Amino acid sequence: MKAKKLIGRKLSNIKTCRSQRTHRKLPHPTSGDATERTLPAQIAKVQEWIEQEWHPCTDLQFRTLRVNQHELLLVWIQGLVAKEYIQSGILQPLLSGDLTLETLRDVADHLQTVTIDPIHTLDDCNVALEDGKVVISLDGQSRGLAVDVSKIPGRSLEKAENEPTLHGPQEAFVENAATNISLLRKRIRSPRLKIETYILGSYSKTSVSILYIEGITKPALLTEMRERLLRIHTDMVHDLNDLQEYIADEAFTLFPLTEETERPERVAANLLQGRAGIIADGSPFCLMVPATFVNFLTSPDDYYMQYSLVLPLRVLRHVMYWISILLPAMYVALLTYNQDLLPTPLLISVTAQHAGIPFPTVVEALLMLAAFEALREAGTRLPRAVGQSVSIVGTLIIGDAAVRAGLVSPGIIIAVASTGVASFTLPALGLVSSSRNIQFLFVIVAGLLGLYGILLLGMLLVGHLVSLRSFGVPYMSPIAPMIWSDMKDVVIRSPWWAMKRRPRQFEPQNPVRSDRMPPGPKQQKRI
Amino acid sequence: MQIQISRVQLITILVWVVLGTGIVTIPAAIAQFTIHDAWMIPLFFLFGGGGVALVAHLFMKTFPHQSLAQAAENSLGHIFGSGLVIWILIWLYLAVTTIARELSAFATTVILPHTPEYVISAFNLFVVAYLVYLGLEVIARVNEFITPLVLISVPILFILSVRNFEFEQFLPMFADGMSPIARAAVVQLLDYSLEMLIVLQIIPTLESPQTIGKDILIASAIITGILSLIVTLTVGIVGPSTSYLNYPVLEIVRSIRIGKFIERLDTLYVMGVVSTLILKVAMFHYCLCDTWKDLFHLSSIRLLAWSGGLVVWTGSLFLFGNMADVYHFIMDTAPIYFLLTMVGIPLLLIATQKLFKK
Amino acid sequence: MKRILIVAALFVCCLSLTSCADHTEVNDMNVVVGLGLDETKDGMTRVTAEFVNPQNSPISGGQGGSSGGSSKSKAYFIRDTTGPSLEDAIKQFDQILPHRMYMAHNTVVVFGATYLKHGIERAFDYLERNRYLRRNQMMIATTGSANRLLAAPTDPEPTNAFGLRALAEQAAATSPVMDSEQLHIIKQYLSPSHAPVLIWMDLDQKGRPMQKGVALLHGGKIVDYLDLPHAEGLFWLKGETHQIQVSVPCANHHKTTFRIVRSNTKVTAIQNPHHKLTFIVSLQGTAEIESFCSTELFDQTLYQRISQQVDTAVLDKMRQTMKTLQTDDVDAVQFAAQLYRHHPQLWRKLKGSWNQDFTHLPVSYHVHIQVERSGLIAQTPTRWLEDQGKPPRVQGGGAK
Amino acid sequence: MSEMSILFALVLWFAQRRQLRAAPIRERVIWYAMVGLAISFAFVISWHLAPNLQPLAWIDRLFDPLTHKLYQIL
Repeated sequence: MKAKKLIGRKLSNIKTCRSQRTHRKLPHPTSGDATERTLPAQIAKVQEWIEQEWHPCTDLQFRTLRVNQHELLLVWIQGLVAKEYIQSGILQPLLSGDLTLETLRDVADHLQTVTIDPIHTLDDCNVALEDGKVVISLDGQSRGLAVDVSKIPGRSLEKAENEPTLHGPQEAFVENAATNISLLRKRIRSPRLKIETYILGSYSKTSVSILYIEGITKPALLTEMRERLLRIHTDMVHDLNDLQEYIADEAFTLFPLTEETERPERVAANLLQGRAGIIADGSPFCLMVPATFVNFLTSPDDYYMQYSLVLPLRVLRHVMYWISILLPAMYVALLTYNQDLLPTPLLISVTAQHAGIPFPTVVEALLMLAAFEALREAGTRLPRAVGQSVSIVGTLIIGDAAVRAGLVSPGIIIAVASTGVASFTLPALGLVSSSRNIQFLFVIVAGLLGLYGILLLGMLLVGHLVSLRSFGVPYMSPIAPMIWSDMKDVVIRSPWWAMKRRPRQFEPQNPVRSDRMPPGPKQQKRI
Repeated sequence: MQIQISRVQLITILVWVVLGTGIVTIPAAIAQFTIHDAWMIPLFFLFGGGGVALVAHLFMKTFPHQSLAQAAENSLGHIFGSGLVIWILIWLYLAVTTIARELSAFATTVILPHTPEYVISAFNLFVVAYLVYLGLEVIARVNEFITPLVLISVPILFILSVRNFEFEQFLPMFADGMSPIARAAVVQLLDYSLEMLIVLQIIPTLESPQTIGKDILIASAIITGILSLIVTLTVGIVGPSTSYLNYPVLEIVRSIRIGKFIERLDTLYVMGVVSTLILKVAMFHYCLCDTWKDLFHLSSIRLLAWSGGLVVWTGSLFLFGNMADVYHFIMDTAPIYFLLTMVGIPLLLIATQKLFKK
Repeated sequence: MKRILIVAALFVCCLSLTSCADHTEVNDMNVVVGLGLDETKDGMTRVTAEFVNPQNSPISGGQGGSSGGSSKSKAYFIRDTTGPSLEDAIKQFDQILPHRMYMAHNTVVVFGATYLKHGIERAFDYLERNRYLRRNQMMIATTGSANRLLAAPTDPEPTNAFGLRALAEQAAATSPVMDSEQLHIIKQYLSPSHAPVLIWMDLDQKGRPMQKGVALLHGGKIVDYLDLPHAEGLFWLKGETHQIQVSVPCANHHKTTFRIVRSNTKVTAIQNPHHKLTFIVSLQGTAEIESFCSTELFDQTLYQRISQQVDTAVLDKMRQTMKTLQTDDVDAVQFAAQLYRHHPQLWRKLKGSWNQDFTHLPVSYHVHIQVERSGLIAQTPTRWLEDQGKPPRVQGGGAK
Repeated sequence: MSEMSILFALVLWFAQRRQLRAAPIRERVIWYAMVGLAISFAFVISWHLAPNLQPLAWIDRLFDPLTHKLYQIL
C-alpha cells in the first residue's frame, strides 16, 4: 500500500491543456510524514526545516531580505536557477521602493516574474526547490511562493544525428521535455494537441508526457497507455528505454514494440496518423505507440522525396532486412548441406577457397560474425576519429590477413561484410540490433539442418512476429492481417494526394485526413 | 480478445489445407489411373468444392456460431454427441498423423536423406505445436504472410520449366473411356476436397460465417486452377514417368536447366512445399486440439497444443510403418472414411436438428 | 526467462545429438561431373567417374587447362571401379577415394559400346531413383569405351564433362533428335515405339571428342549407329530442325550448298480402305543459299528450280534413313507413338505385330522447302566475268 | 526415439509445469495421458513392435471393402 502511494499521479486532466509541471500532494520519499505538514509561519523555522531536510547539500542557498519590517526568506538551489532573473525579477522590485508586504499577495504583486505558484506544505517547498524555483517565505505567513526563475542546464537544439536525412527539417529533440513539446507545438498549432503529464520515479520524479491529438487517436489506446504508465513502480526513470521495457506488450521478444525517434516532425506526422507519443524529461527521444514492423523500415527521407523514387528504396530495404538476417545462414547451409543449389562453377570456386581452412563453415561463420560485432562495438565506443581507423584496421587489414593466413575463406568475409552492409541500410536502430542477434540463431540452425533448419526457424520467426501486438495493433499489420488500404505506405509510398485516409490499423477516431478530396493530378486544371 | 478470422484468411487457410499435401500427392494419385487425360481431373475438384460448400452452408444455417463438436453435443445430447465427437477426434488424429508423416517422409526423401525421419518429424511438429500454441489467429496470419511468397516464387519455377513441355503427352484423349477418369477423380474428390470441411470446427471464430459457402467456392476455384496447372505441367513435362514417380511435381523442377546457372532449383521448391505443409498440419492440429477442447470443455488449448503435438509426432511414426501404409490409407481407406465422417456427420446433425428440434 | 533459457538449451542439446547426419563440408566431397558406364568382358559393370579438381580449375585461379603439362594440373581427375552392377561399382568409389562422392552436379552419363550392347535400361532404375541425379543430365553413346571419351581433352573447356555436354547441347540446338537429356530419353523409352535415340560421340584421329551422329536403340539395346549425314534424315523425319546444311551436286563438279533455316515435319497415319496402314511425312521448311555453283541469273524460275533441288536432296536423305531404320527394325521415328496418339484403337490391334509391320511399312513423303534468301549477294561474283552477266551497255544515248 | 520422446516429455513438463499446476484436474489428467500415450508409442516403435500391431487394421476392415466397391462401380 505504501508503494502504491508513492507512484506518480496524473495531475492535469485531459481538458486542461497544461504542459507546465505542477505538483500537488507528492510525498517526499525520505520523510513520509511531510505530506500533511504545513509550512511554519516563522521563516527561521522554515529555514531550519529546509536546512535539516537537505543537509548536507552545499548547493542550497538562502537569502533573507528585510523590506519595511517584513522579513522574507528566499531559498533556491544553485545551478538550477538563473541568478540574473532573481536579481532582476525578485530582488530589484522588492528592494526598489518603499513597499508594504503584509501578505504573500503583496509580495506576488510586486514580483516581475511570469510564473508564481503558492506553496502550502513543506513538501511543496521541496518540489519547488527540486524544480529550480525560488521559494519565498514571508515571516508570519504559513504559506510560501514558488517563483519560477529556473534555468535548468541543457544543450541547445542540434541536428538529428541518429536519423539523418538529406532533405527535410533537421532539428532534433533535446533532453528538455518542455523544449521538445514546444518543438511539436510549433508543428501542430492546434488546441487538439493534448499533453498529459505524469511524474514517475520516486527519486528522479521524471515528468513523462503522453501526446496525442484529440479526435484522432483512439480513446482505448490512451486508456491503455495511462494504465500501463501508472503501473510503473520504480525509483528512477533513466530514459525512455525504461518506459518501453515497462509498457511493452511482450517481454520476451527481440523486436522493438515501440518506436523511438528524435525528429519532431516525424512525431507530428505520426500523431496525425492516430498514434500517440510519449516524451520523458531527460530523454532526447519520443516514443511512439503503437509501432508496427513496417514502421521500422520506413525512413524519414521517404517522405521528403518524390514518391516514385521511394519504391525501389523501400523494396531494397525490405529485401535487405531479410538478407541481414539470412545471408550468413544461407552461406553456411549452401556450403555444408545444400551444395546442389550452387551453380557448378561457383561450387568449384568455393571448394577451392575453402581448402585448407581449419574450421568447419559454421564455426567460421560464427567466428567472423562475432568478430564483426566486436569491431562494430569498438567503433561505437571509441571517439569518432579513432573509431574510423579501428573499423578500417579491423575490416581491411585483419580481414585480409585472416584470409591470407588461411584462417577463414574469402567467401565468408564477403558474406559477413554484405550482411553488415545490408543491416546498415535499415533506418531503425532497434531493428538492426534485433536482426544482428537473430542472424546468429539462423547460422546455428543452418549448421544443424541446412536450409531446412532455416525454413523451420523462419516459420517460428514468422509465427512469433505475427503473434506480437503493440498496444493491441498486430505487429505485422498491414501485411498479416492484411489491410489492403494500408498497403499504400508499406512497399510503396503513395503520393500524398492518394493517402486520403489515415491508416486503418491504428483505428483513428476520424479516419479521413481532409473532408474535401485532396487534389490529384487529374482534378487539377492545366494552366 | 475475440479471435476473428477474416475472409481472406479463411480462403488462404482453405487453399493450403488442400494444396499442402495436394501438390505433393494428387498428381501421383491421378497418374495411378490415367496419364493422358490427367489434365481434366482437377476440374472435378469444383464439384467436390461445391458439395463441401453446400454442406458447410447448411451447417452454418442450422448451427450458427457453433463448431462441429459443439453442434454434435447440442443436437444429439451428451452421450451420443460425445460419441460422435470422439469419432471425429479419431478421424482428425488419423488425418493429422497422415499429413505429418507425408511431410517428414517428403523432407527426408528429398533433401535430408541421412537424418533419421523421427528427428525431422520432431522438428516439424515443434514448429506446428508452437503455431497452434499461439492460436488460430497466428496460424491464419502466417498463412497470409506465406501465401504471397509462395504465389510469387512458384510460378517462376513453373515458367522456367515450360521449355520441356510437350503437347503430345496429352494424346490420345479418352483412350480408355471414362472409367479411369472417374476413378482418378475419387481420391481428390473424397480425400482432398472433404478436408476443407474441417473449417466447420472454426465457424465460431469467423468474421463473417454467413459467407462460408461462398468462401469455400472461391477457395475451390483457386485450388482447381492451381491443381490443373500443376497436373498439366507434370504430364506435359514428365510424361508417362508420372505413374512411377513419388513426387512428380518435384520432377518438373528437377528437370529445369537453363544455361549453366539456373538448375537444381528443387530445394527451393521443397522449401515452399514444406512451409505450406507445415501450415496444413498446423491447421489440422489446431482443429484436433479445438475439438478436444470442446469435448472435455477445457479452458484453452495451450496445454493440448504441445502434449497433443507429442502424440501426433509418435503416432505418425507408429500408425504408418512405411510409406506404402500411408498411400494405402489415402487411396483405399480414406475416400469412404472421409465421406462418412466429414459429410455424414454434419448432415446427420443437420437432419436431427431439423426433424426433432424445430 | 530462466525457464525459456533452460528449454532452449535442452532443445539445442537434443538437436545437436541427433542431427548433423547430412552435414558435409565442401572440401570433404568429390564433385562428380561425369559418369561413364562400360561392361567388362566378364559381364561386370565398370563405372568411370570424372571428378572436379578444384585446386586446378581456372574458375578458382588454378593454372587449369587439360592440354600440355602433366596430368596433375588437370581441372579434373578420373577414377574407375568395377562391380557386378552400377550401384555396386559406385559404392566402391567410397573405398578408393578419401572424400564422399557428391553426384548432384553430374552433367553427362556416357555409355560405352559394351554397355550399350547389353542394354542401358539396367541403369535407368538407379539413374531415376537417385535423389542426387537430375533428369537433365545428358546421355551420350560411344563406340569405344566410356572411359576413353571421358579422359579426352576438350579444349578450350578445361573440364571434359562440361565440354562433352556443351558439344551435345550444340547438337541438340539443330534438332530435338540430338536432345539426349535423360528426361527425353526416358520419354522415348516409355513411348509405344520403345526406341530411344542417343547422341553418339567418339574420338577423332587426334583423340579429341567429336559429334559423330546418333545411336539407335531398341528398348535399351543398341541397334545401329547413324553417322551425321544419315542422322540428318532422321532429323527431318522427326520434326523441327534448325540451321542444317544440305549440298546438292552440280554439273560442273561444284556443288550448291543450302542452309535449311528451319523445317517442320508432320507425320500422319492413314488407314486406307484396304486396311493398309500408310504413314505420310510432310515437311515444310525455309532455306537460304550458302554457296552457289553456276552463274545463272537469279530469278523466280531459278528459285523454283533450286527449291526443288533441295526438296529432292532432303527427300533422298529421308528415304535413305527410313530404309536403314526399317532394315534395323527400330522405330526411332516414333511412328508407333504417333499411331497410338491418334488411333489408339488401331494401335491396340497392331501392337503385337508392330515389329514385323514396321519393317515394310509404306511411307510417303511430301517435302516443300522454300528457298527464301540468297545471303548478302544476289549473283555469284564470277558472273561479272561472263558477257551476259554484265548489265546491258548504254546504246545510242539515254538509259534503258 | 524412445529416449528422445522422454527428453521431449521432460522438457515439456518443465516448460509447462506452472501452467499445469494452475490447470484444473481434468486438463492435467488429459495432459499426462497424452504424454504417456506418446511415450508408449515411441517405445513400441523403438522395440520394433509396431509392424506386428497393425493399429489401423480395424479401419481398413471397415472401409476398404466399401472403397473397392466404389472403384469397381466406376
